[in-house]
Amino acid sequence: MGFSVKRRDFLGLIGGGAIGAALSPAPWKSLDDVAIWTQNWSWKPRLPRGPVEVAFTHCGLCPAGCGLKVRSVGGSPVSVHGVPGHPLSAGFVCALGLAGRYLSYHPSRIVEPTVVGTDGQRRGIPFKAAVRQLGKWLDEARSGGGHGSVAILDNRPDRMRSLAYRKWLGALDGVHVKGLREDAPINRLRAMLDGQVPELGLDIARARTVLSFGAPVLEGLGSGEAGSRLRGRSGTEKPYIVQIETRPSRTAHSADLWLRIAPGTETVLALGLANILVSEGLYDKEIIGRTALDLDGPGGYRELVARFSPKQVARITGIDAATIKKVARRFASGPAVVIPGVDPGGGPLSPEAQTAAFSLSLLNGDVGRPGGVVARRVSETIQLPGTAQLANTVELADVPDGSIRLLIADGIAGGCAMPTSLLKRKLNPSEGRVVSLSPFERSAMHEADLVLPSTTPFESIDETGVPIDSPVDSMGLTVPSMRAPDYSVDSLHVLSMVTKSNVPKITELLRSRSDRIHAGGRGSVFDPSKGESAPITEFKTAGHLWRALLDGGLWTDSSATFTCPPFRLMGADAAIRDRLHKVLEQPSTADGWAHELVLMPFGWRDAPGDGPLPPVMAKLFRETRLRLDSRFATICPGTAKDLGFAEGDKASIKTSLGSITVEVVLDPAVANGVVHVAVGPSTGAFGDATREKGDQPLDLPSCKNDDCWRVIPAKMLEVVS
Amino acid sequence: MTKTTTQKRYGMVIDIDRCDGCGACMVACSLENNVSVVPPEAGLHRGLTWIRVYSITNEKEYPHSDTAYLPVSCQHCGNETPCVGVCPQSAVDVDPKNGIVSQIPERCMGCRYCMVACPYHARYFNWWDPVWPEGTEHLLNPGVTPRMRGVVEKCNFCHGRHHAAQERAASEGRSEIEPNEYQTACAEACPNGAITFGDLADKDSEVAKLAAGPESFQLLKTLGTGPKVYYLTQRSWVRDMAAKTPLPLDGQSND
Amino acid sequence: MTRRRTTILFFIIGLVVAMLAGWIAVPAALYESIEQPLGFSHVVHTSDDTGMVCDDCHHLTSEGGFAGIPKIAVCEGCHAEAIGTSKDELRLVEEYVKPGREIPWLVYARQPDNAFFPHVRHTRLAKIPCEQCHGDHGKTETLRPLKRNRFTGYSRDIWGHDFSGITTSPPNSMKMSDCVDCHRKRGVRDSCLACHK
Amino acid sequence: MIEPLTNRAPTRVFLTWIGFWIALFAIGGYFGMLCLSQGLHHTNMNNRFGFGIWIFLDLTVIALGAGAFFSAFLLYILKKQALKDVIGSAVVLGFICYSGAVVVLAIDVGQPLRAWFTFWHPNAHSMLAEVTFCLTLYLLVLAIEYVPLILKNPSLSKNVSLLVFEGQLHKVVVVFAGVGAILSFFHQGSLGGLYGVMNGRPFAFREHFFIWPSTFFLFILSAIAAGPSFLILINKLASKISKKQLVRKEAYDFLGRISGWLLLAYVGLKSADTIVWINHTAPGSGYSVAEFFKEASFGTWILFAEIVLFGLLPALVLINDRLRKRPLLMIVAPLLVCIGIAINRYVMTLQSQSLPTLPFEEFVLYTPSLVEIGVFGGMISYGVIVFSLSYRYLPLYPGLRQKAKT
Repeated sequence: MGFSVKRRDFLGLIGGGAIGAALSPAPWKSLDDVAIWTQNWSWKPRLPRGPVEVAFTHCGLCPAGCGLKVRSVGGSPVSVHGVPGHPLSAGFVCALGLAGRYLSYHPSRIVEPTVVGTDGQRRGIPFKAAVRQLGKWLDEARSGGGHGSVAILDNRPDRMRSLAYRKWLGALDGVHVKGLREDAPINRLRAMLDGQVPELGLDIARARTVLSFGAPVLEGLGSGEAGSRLRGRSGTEKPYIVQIETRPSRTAHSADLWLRIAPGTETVLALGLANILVSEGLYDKEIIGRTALDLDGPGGYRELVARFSPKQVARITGIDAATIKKVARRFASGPAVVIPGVDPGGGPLSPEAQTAAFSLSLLNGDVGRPGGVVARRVSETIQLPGTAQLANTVELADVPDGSIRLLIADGIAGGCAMPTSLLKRKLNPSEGRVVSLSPFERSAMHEADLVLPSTTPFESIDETGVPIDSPVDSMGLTVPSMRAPDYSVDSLHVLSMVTKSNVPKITELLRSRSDRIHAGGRGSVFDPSKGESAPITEFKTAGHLWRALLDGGLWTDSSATFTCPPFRLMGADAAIRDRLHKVLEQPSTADGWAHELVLMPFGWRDAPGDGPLPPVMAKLFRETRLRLDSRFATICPGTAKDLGFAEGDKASIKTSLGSITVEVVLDPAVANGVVHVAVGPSTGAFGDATREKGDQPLDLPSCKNDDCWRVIPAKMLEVVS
Repeated sequence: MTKTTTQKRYGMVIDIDRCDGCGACMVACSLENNVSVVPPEAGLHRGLTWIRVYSITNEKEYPHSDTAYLPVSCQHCGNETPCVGVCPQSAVDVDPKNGIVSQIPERCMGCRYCMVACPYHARYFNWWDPVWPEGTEHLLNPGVTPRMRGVVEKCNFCHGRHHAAQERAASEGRSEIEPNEYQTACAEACPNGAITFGDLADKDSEVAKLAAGPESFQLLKTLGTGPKVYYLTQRSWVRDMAAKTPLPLDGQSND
Repeated sequence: MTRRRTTILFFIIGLVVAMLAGWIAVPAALYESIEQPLGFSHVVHTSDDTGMVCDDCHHLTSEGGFAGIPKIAVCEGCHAEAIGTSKDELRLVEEYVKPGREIPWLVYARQPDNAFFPHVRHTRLAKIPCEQCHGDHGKTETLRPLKRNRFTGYSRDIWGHDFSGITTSPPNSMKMSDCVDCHRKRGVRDSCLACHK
Repeated sequence: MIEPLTNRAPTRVFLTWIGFWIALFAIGGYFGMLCLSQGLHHTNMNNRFGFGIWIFLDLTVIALGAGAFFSAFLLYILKKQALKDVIGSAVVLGFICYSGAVVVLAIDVGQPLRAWFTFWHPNAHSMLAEVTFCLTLYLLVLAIEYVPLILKNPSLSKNVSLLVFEGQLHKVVVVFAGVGAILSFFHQGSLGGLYGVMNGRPFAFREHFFIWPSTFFLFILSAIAAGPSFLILINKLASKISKKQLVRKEAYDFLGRISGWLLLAYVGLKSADTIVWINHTAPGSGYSVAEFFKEASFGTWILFAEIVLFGLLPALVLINDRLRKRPLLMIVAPLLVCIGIAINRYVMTLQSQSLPTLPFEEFVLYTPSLVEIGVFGGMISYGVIVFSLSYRYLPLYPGLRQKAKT
């Protein structure tokens, strides 16, 4: 009996319970709550709450220095926009600028000072210890070597901060070394001019023709304002863009004329164009005859270019004679700008190529005329406290090999990547040390002996510098839009601690420049909140101007006139002149190393070769393959067939220095016998720039002969997995 | 009490010949809409790209080689919208006032039927929990809620910006927004001005004029889904490839 | 026949226990009660001798958004030094005003991230009084503790204090269905995205 | 304690058999938990393949499970007594197929905890909503039809009141058969409708009759054609394993004949539909069928296999009284039928997604991940377990039961 009764009663209890529960809201409410829980469970990110504050600043990620409108909630920037009407950026912001604020939280951010110990292992040390270590090395360097044994590598050498560096170095008999920048070649042009020459700017926007030797003119080179004109978006007449580049770059894609030049033959093409200008007399004989110091006579320019007949040039460069003639005539038909481009990953052209290119500007009478090369007024230099002379500023190329014993790298990104080997060469082989003041582990710097974490451009106040194309001087500030983390340090602060000398604070420096500008009483100031400019005279006190700059304002100088002084079409440097004359001699394959194709590294203008990539950009390029990073190599189907490769194959690219492993990608637009590999951040993870040694194409090239690594002899081998 | 609102038809015109494939639109879009940074193993087909730039080439060698870039987002179909009818729990709808096709992640149960039904492959599924680098949550756009794992998401013409514009207008006592008050992030970010966004119903708007122009075409017009995203090009090979030209009824393939 | 009766008895026991649990135990267990960080009286602040009105603290931002609960700076306007000697008054000055810390107020009407509620559209365009949704919160002497759903984190004001949640509407509940009802009444036809972000 | 019916396998044998399947089930369960707790990235589905093998196999399983409602319909409504033998197994099979499919679906969707929204905020136009409603309701019906079987267990049936209860159920079983038939009719159809309505997917889109695309009717027809064949297979399999004659020849013969004729009708309509699709529907939306089959992995051979090899052929066998007498053919033909249906569901589900609609999108192939296979393996083993238990403890086969009594 008991059994079945129990069972029945139990069933009764269950039944009653079920009905009772169903008659109460509990089960239905929990069903609802469960659904709501899935909509806001704890691991779904919470949105920032609170009112939105709007502020204006400038972007410090590259020298273009675009104006930014920053919307913040609770002190963190939640969105970034362009500033319409901005004199330099004209409302433009590149993808990097939009996403740049995320860099502050990049996985490769350095969060404590690290030093490489005797065992070769990198370990964290306290800030004080790091400074002591730096001080020790400084003393060693100075006792060990003479002039230039201490150097600061500065990617934006025209800032007030740089001035403080030079003062500091002056006391130590050191040198201020310019990092690689897109405007570096201009100094080549200045060297071709005779006598005292002011700062020069390329007036791209007003040119009739832009002759770009591989410069990313349509990918954000220079100011956004010029960019919008080059893209024909400003209503003004759009310059005719001739892109001379081997790689099917984005600029090549949208240029009016793309000349796919044979690798490394830019010098020949430039001289070929000169040949036509000279032979057809497409230049102002009267003026040039007067100002050109080396046009005629034995070994003169005329004699040089005579050897570069269109037929000859066509054979070497792979561009047919008719096109060369057409380009030359177009070029001569009005103000033109020649840009010997510095590729963010491929680096600069050879010195002789740069010279040959600029000789066209001089021949065309573009130096000193609007739409050509114009001069900037330089607001007179500010006197800094201290008796020491300012150390002079030199290009890295001009630094004697092995001379530097202590190299301090300023953290700011220059936008261009450099081969580790190039840097190494300049260091003293036995005790050359590198100290990096950087927010991130940078590709070229990832072997620094000592690293001090500095701030990102969004966290610290600084100057943006003047864009390559700006015809006038300007001052815009990167006003912090996020708090600098406690572990980050300011370079000037570090320097003052090391030498116990008083190095002025960055704000003091900037303020003093602002005051000097106010005293000068020249130019006008743009107010981003109003979107209009006012003459500087409207600012009663220096304080008003400073306030305006801190509110994201931009000061622009009035333009100066400048008449071209006498010049040398082949430059003052005998060595370069000599090379120009030897161009046509068959170039020996580097180190006599037999190769079957050439490796041409390149970089993306708005994904700097020397910095990390915001995770969101890395993600998108990864998921769409719109941009390929250093894990991919692009070759044309023909070459692939000859070498026995197919799309997606794994291949190893070997140069005389080492090899990298890549995945093969086919593109019919790529030239025969050429392989393109991107330099810089890998999109593989969150956009990390630190890579294993020998994994970056830039760890491969040797820079023994000159400072050019655009064209590297290479082999492509199958990877046996 | 109810206001009579003017009927809008928001749409977009994308000039393929102006696009150089820089990807700024994608970046701006992802930032504006808090699109998750998906784990790297996502590969080409498991990511989240509300607007995706395709690159197509004419497969010719230099100097005849040519590449075109096509940014493709949700086409906001105006006719028999394929994704709306299929959703079992009304997580997708078309705004009667402005024709924007919505996708409500909190309502979606992640059956992915709408993805299968969409001919433009413009819908994306959250295969992972959303990820951002540590500490970046407070950099997110407060106007758009992040999606959770297991739901579908897609372009909604930056509706967060539409909200913001409405709020601003309301604070000035207006119930309607001015055309210049509402722009999508991609249109704003494009350095080449290749993307034009606006109200197609307003005949004087630039977008309407461009869409009516001779060079404009729609993707997969023959499906009759009436996309509100138009494309422009002067290059015939691009048009032949991108626009699915109607086939003769004898069923001959045209490729 | 005793069998049958015992069974029925058991049935009723089950029924009653389950219903008690569903109507009383579950609601009690589901919500946790959290005290506000400070005492606050709307009545005192809006009384004639202060001469303050709602907008003085709860205003709109430049972009039209609702600023919500005022920041500590607003309090500092009057409370830079302690007014009176009440315990809360002193805590306000010492713990929040002086160090410039924000008061971690708990919001009764906090909607989830995916809800977009433009206050300005409702108050300025539709002319809906705050009280219609927030009730007479502005006339309260003290701040009641926040009842928070342990599971979803929602304030109980959203679901409403009637646990069955069937009949309620603002100000007694602020569910989506309540918004929808009001919109229907006013003939506002909208898509999901009109109120969801 | 519930003890097995007489003349069942010794406990040790049974335990080893069931143990194996439980292990398999556990693996599937683990994989399922992975997907539920971490997300569907454990599968190989992607944005181009929103539906994977899970949906394909669910559809197949549901089609094969149609035997349940159809035989119930034939037996209780049309009074085809020949089916008395198989009705028990049919109900159990149906229950297994449907409950299994529902569980896998719960893992397949990204947010199962919200699946009930479909009932609370349904979209009346959505075929999937229709499927969900009918599927869940019919599962309920199957459960109710299953209960009397359970109650027939000897040790349970000792309990008088439960027996009474069971008797009551039996009286209304006719009603349930009717309801079940209608529900199944609709969800089988709307499963086909899923694809036919996709106006954005020319490969799947079909002509409409009233509000229903042709696939709606084709799926119903193919399902009721395949159901009986599946019944034949399973019962023959069960007989093989248990080495007992469980079902009388007449039942098999009847099922075979039904299956055959229905399949023949299906093949006819399917062919007609395909011709219309090739010449009118697809070109109408700007695609030529040639494009659909230009990829090697999905050639026209698949069309031939589906309609002729696994359709017409077995149909002709099954409608032929002489051939139906041949035991081997009575296994091969039903097998072909089931495979044919599987192919059809495969084509509609996976091939339709593999083909890009955007001309510049690539053709994508997808291979299921171990997790996906594992989960489905778990479902199969769940089926085997339930069927074995039912076979061991419940009188699935009235014929057998009488034998046992004597």
